[in-house]
Amino acid sequence: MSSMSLRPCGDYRTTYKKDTTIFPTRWSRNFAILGIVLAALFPLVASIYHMNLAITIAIYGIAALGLNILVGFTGQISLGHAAFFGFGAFSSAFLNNTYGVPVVLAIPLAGLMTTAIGMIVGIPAARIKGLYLAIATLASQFILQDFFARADFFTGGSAGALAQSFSLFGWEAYGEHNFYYVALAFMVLSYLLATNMLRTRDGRAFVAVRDHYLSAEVMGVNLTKYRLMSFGISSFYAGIAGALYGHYLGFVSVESFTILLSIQFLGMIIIGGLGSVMGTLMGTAFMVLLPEVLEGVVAWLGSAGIVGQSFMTNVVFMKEASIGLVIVLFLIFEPDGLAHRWRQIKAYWKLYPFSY
Amino acid sequence: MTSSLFVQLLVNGLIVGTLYGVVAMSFVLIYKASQIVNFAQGEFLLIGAWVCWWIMTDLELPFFWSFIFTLAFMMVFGILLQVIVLRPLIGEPIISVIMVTIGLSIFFQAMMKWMFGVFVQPFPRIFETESINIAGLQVQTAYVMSLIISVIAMGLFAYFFKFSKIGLAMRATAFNQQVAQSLGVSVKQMFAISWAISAMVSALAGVVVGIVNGVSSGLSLFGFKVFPAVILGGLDSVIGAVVGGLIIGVLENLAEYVDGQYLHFGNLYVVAPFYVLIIILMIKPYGLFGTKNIERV
Amino acid sequence: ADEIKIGNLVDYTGSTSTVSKPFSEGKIDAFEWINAHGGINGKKIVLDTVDYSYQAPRAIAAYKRWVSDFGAVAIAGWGTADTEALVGFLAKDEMPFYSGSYSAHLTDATGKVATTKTPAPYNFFYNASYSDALRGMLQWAAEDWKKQGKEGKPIYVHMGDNHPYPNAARKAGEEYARELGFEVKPAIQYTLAPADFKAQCLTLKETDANYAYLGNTAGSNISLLKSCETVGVTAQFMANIWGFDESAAEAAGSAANGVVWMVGSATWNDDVPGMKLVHEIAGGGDYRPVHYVRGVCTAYYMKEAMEWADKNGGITGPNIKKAMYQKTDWVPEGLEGVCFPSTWTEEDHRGTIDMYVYQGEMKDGKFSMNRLAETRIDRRPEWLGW
Amino acid sequence: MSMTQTAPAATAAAGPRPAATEEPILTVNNIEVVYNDVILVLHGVSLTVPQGQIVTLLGANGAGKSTTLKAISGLLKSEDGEITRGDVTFMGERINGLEPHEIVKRGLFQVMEGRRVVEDMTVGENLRLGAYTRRDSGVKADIEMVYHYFPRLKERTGLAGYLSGGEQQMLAIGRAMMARPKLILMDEPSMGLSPLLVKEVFSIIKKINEDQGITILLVEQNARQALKHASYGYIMENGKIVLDGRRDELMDNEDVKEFYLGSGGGERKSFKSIKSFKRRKRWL
Amino acid sequence: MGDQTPLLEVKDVSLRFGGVRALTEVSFHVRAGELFSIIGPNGAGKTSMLNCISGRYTPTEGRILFDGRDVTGMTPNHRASLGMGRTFQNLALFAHMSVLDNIMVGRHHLLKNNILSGSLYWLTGAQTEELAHRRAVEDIIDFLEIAHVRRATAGQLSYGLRKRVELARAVALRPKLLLLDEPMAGMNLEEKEDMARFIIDLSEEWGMTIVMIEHDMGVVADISHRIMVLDFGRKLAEGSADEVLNNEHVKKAYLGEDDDDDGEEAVA
Ligand SMILES: Nc1ncnc2c1ncn2[C@@H]1O[C@H](COP(=O)(O)OP(=O)(O)OP(=O)(O)O)[C@@H](O)[C@H]1O
Ligand SMILES: Nc1ncnc2c1ncn2[C@@H]1O[C@H](COP(=O)(O)OP(=O)(O)OP(=O)(O)O)[C@@H](O)[C@H]1O
Ligand SMILES: CC(C)C[C@H](N)C(=O)O
Ligand SMILES: [Mg+2]
Ligand SMILES: [Mg+2]
Repeated sequence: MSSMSLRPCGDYRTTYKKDTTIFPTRWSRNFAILGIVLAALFPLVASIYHMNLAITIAIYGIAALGLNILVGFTGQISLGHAAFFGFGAFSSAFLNNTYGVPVVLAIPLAGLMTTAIGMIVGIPAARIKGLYLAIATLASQFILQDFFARADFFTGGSAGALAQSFSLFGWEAYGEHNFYYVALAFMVLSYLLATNMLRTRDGRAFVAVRDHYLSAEVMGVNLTKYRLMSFGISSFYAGIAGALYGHYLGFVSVESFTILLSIQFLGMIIIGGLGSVMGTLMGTAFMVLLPEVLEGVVAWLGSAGIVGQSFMTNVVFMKEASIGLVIVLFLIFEPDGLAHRWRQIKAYWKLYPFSY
Repeated sequence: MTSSLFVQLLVNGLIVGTLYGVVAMSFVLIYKASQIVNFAQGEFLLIGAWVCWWIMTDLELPFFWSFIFTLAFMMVFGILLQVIVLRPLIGEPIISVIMVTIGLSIFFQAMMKWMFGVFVQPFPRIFETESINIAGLQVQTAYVMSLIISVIAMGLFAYFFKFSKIGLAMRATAFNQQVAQSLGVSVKQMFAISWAISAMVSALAGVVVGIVNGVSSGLSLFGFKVFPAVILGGLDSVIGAVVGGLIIGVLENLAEYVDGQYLHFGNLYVVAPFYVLIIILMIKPYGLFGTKNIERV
Repeated sequence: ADEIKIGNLVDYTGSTSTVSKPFSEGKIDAFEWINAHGGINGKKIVLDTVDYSYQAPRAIAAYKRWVSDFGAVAIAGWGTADTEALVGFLAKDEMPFYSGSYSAHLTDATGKVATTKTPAPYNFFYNASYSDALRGMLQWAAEDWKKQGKEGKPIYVHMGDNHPYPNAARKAGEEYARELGFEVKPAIQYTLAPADFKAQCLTLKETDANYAYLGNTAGSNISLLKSCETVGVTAQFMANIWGFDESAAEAAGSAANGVVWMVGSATWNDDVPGMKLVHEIAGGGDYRPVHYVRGVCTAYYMKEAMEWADKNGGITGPNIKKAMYQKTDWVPEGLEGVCFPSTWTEEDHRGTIDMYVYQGEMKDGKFSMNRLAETRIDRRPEWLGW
Repeated sequence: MSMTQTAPAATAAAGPRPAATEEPILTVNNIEVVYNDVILVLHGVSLTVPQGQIVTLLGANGAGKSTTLKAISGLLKSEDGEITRGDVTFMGERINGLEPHEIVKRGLFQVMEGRRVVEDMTVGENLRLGAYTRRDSGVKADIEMVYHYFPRLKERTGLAGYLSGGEQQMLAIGRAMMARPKLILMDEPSMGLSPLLVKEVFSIIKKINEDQGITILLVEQNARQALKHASYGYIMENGKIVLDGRRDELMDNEDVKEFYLGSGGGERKSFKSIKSFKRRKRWL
Repeated sequence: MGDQTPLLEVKDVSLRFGGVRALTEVSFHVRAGELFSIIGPNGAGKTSMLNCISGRYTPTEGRILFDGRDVTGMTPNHRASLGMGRTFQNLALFAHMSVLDNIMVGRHHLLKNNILSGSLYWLTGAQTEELAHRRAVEDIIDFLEIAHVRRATAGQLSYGLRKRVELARAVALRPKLLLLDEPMAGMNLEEKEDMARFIIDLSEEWGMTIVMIEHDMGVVADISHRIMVLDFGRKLAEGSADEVLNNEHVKKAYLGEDDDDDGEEAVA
């Protein structure tokens, strides 16, 4: 799994405790801390636009993490993640609007409600496996979408629902500069919890189920329980993320939780690296930034007067095409995802200069 | 009156169902050889339709020849796609390859819009009689054509996989590429063949839908519509694909009947198949005809 | 600054591209023409066009960039999903937004109507709202029914997907239909994604509907019309403003025969004074579809609003908003007879409630469209916002 | 090329068996194999297999036997392994770098470690697959031949995946025979077989070698049996060949006796007696 | 071993797969502390029998008692938690996990922490628990001499090593009853000796009851207390090594008539 990789020569572990830390080396640990600190300072330099992207990455990152637990670690492909994401968004808005539950509480509660739904949707997983399960989840995607569109009392029907913005002790996290920290906090927390979960009993059980469920069962792992549980936990993260998304936009509409988003989530974890926690985040960033970067290129072409307004229309199609193209090329050259490449780079620098 | 409506819906279900069947088949073909579910299948339909449309309107060839050329083109297209894009991925995790097909679909979507524009384009008139009457229901002639062709195709494929050497080799490849190689099977060849055939089959579907509704990028959504059919029949069963297609087709229409006449829920015809899908899978986890994978230690 | 930054949201590559393309071309050409002819009191417009492929998150990202990095003063928007998602931000950021989504609830600027979720003080659009347009068409239908000397109650059915866009006008339509003495049968749903709709058509046939409203976008409507032609539906179809146009008619072929739909401005070949300008803007004589013309109108309302704002304290969101309220029966200069006279007020953003009813005709493969009527429903206060 | 592709099967089927000679059919020259660009597994392995003979390759677990075979048959690639040095010559032609199926076409067939039958096919279909590269018509007859060697297989009509371990092993060997190759690489064919069958399998291997003149490179753990039938043997430790020689030379080597034949210093010791005794490491 | 009540009792178990009769009315029992071997021709039903005991298959007829309880209908994971560990004939490791994690999975039913407490690693004592078990696992690793591959990915080990890791994983379960399916297959003499040593230690030092399937008569004869022979799913013989191995039927069905040095072979 992700945490074990080559260690620099001359770094010995003296206790099992040292041997089981999240970060294999002191460096990598400080690295992570530094990363968080930098992230916290980001708003000082970033524009609203960049922060909006950062927020999107953080929110999608949480959801994608959930999906990776389900797909990457337990080996159950899901094409319905967007529906859970949406369910979280609606639930939180619902709790807050109809029962006045403060947003701070509504978000985790929404997470729990989504967990329940996820478990129900996961029931088939007890019998159905592989791509059959994948399509079963696709089915639930459409069923839930339909539910969103008609359950007026809960979602406001096809017209959608409003969501109040996040507030804590009178501090209202409206606008990117504030909400950014909310999203960041939730993200860091989620990743920390997930990492821990994955290096303890149940995390191993998930991977065991993925790698060889028959022997996992003989080793004492209750298959049905864990198959369901991984649906539950993955929907929990999806729900939290969805809730955040809703309260960020202030408006929740069925239109934003289509199969396309489900597929994007899948793309994030595959490109990031299945079964890799950090990869998930990288993959998310990749998928969110790709269109923006290309948009930037187009804009530059336009502003630099390289192409005229009339030709712009062509560029637009090229841009859209290149989104697909980049994904394809990327996977051709890095089929195991960013995490894999990242590990190789690390390995290289760790051995450096002894890289014999 | 309503009883005749019922019959008409039933017939319609079967007719549309065969079309689902055809598309489902093109999924199965690729899956059987490589265990890949091709998310770009919808775009295959689209490309097939556009090409045929282009040959007919720009080169003004008669439909028959346009169709033949389209098939030829799609064959080449399938092979090239496999050689250029998918060959480097042989031996890589299946899921990555599936993701690649998703990337391809985004790519082709945009390309098609760029090359052929964003507007819906009608097919030139092809059959003297646009539609014929089956059991009181007017049915577009194009459907009848697809029905005939697909029935033939189905038979061929069934034979192909059970008895022909290549068919066996494909199944072996799907089971385990290393094993297949050790038996002297050229994995690359197998994939190329399956992609070529699959592209051709989807082109057929694409052309039919094109004739019926006109060609537009929306056509590619057929890809998704067909998943339930594929799974219902069993991912690796050609017969299953067609049966699954028919069932879904009929289901949709029955749902529409119940909904339109009594419930007035609205889009029951969209979701009903998915409910049924889940139920059936709970009873038969590998679909109706899918081979269940060996659980032996 | 003597540059005026405007964000322009378009969908050339997504699911609504068929209508977005002509509409956006209208906007873009108009702004280019304006620049070429003195701009806004001499100031040049910098138009930043972003294709978001009809994916709301990307629209939001674009919006954020316009607000912060780009410094836009107004935005020409597009679809339902993104417009709905942005309403809240617009109000907070005081950013005038001219959407292609004509949902009636966007016209309730102060949120005085119970059904309105959130006031949309900064949302504008040039056109009758989906609801008012439908009301207009129903009015026409009622007269049509009389004219044909049919007795008994005409039957009306709403058709469309269960999505915000097709649903926007459903309630308004059904209630007004009852008021006009229609018998209203349960709505029939068909997906925004084109498919084989014979099943729905058979259901429609079963209802013996006389008038059916098509709420979806063109692509899906074409399929429906074709399917219904095949199964022999006799109902009179009435398509929503984005649901039908010249190219759709071409595609639908004989099925387009007799279809009635709403048009929100004069059309290319109409002999009205303002059409000359439109032709110039289009830079040539070759035909442009109805959405194009409406795009031009939209751009021109923005133009004149900004001109006023410029003279009255500078081009800022609030000033542009104020500018929208200055005129009554407002027709942009040079577009006389092209755009409907429109009036926006602090509370009521129903610019216009009028539009033309056109009917398509297919004579041996040649399509032609004839104006049947100009609707004249009255601006009932209680109709504001839905 | 196509000539030589079709030729072998035909001749092997019909023509007279080529006499066992010292003429090498396969030579592996000082190859080095690396997995995932990092793990160096074979450091300079060389061996020659003479036409028409049985050569055996012995060695501890993880020594690199299977890797060697995969390197020869070209199956390394699909495991992220590659030959970084040296070359493999089959019938005078350099074959490293060739696609596996190309190599099979040239008449070199590997029976992989641990059965590897196509589980979701029947026994018959598996056998037919074995003959995939063949163009001649003898297939039906050969299927019968295989059934004749392994009657058990004929009774099993279900999917190969449900066969018992031993049954699968038989199928794997039968499948190799179906290809009528010039050279078969066998990776631990006797693994998991009952003593009776072990003898059978080895006699069959002998038979294949004698009747059909198929050369065999045999990787085995059952050194006694392997050496009994082989004419020449190699012994491998940690990716190197540490000892090789004629069958009888090896049989008499003290180390071989102790570590592979278990008859070090005369009569064999009981497994009970070895409980918790530590052995001296040897050869490196 | 004293003849107290048997730890495992199999009462005329039959198992059918459609037409195939994998087992027919097989009965036997294994006493606590015993090292019991099952031999027989390929396809005789040995693995099937093991599968019935460990719960992969449920017998078509007959009952299985473990530690005095009827476990016939019990799920495999339940049986594991009662103290049944096993290895597989065709390796069934968790290919993408490190050797360490593979073995840690064996501790599953002994560990208490769960999704919640696991996620809160430091606050809930999950850490201390994990470390304690990690220590136990390291002991097993040392015992089986696989310390050098501790961190390797299981799937990349050579066949023989994988077999060892599997054994380690089963032992980590701290089983009362250990089921081994051909532990020596694919090993050379030297490694068989090691393996034999481990098994004997497990039986004598760690006091585990062991049921072993093995084709190497040398090993079986030397280390097992009692042997049962299966043929075509039926019990052919049962008893001590020399009783069984000199039984005519067994010779015919299984060992094959001896000729020259093969006689020794059969027992080497
Ligand atoms: N795919 C792989 N990736 C990385 N290392 C591998 C791979 N396959 C084998 N190895 C390593 O190569 C070495 C030799 O493996 P190999 O399977 O050739 O040994 P072997 O002699 O066949 O052993 P056995 O008798 O147990 O089959 C082992 O140390 C193993 O860990
Ligand atoms: N799941 C199954 N479905 C169908 N048949 C099976 C199944 N499992 C085992 N069999 C059949 O039952 C018989 C006994 O198989 P089993 O694996 O128990 O034999 P075995 O004694 O272990 O042989 P070996 O020593 O070769 O492993 C075989 O003929 C096998 O084909
Ligand atoms: C053309 C679009 C404005 C139509 C509708 N508003 C939608 O976005 O779905
Ligand atoms: Mg090996
Ligand atoms: Mg067995």
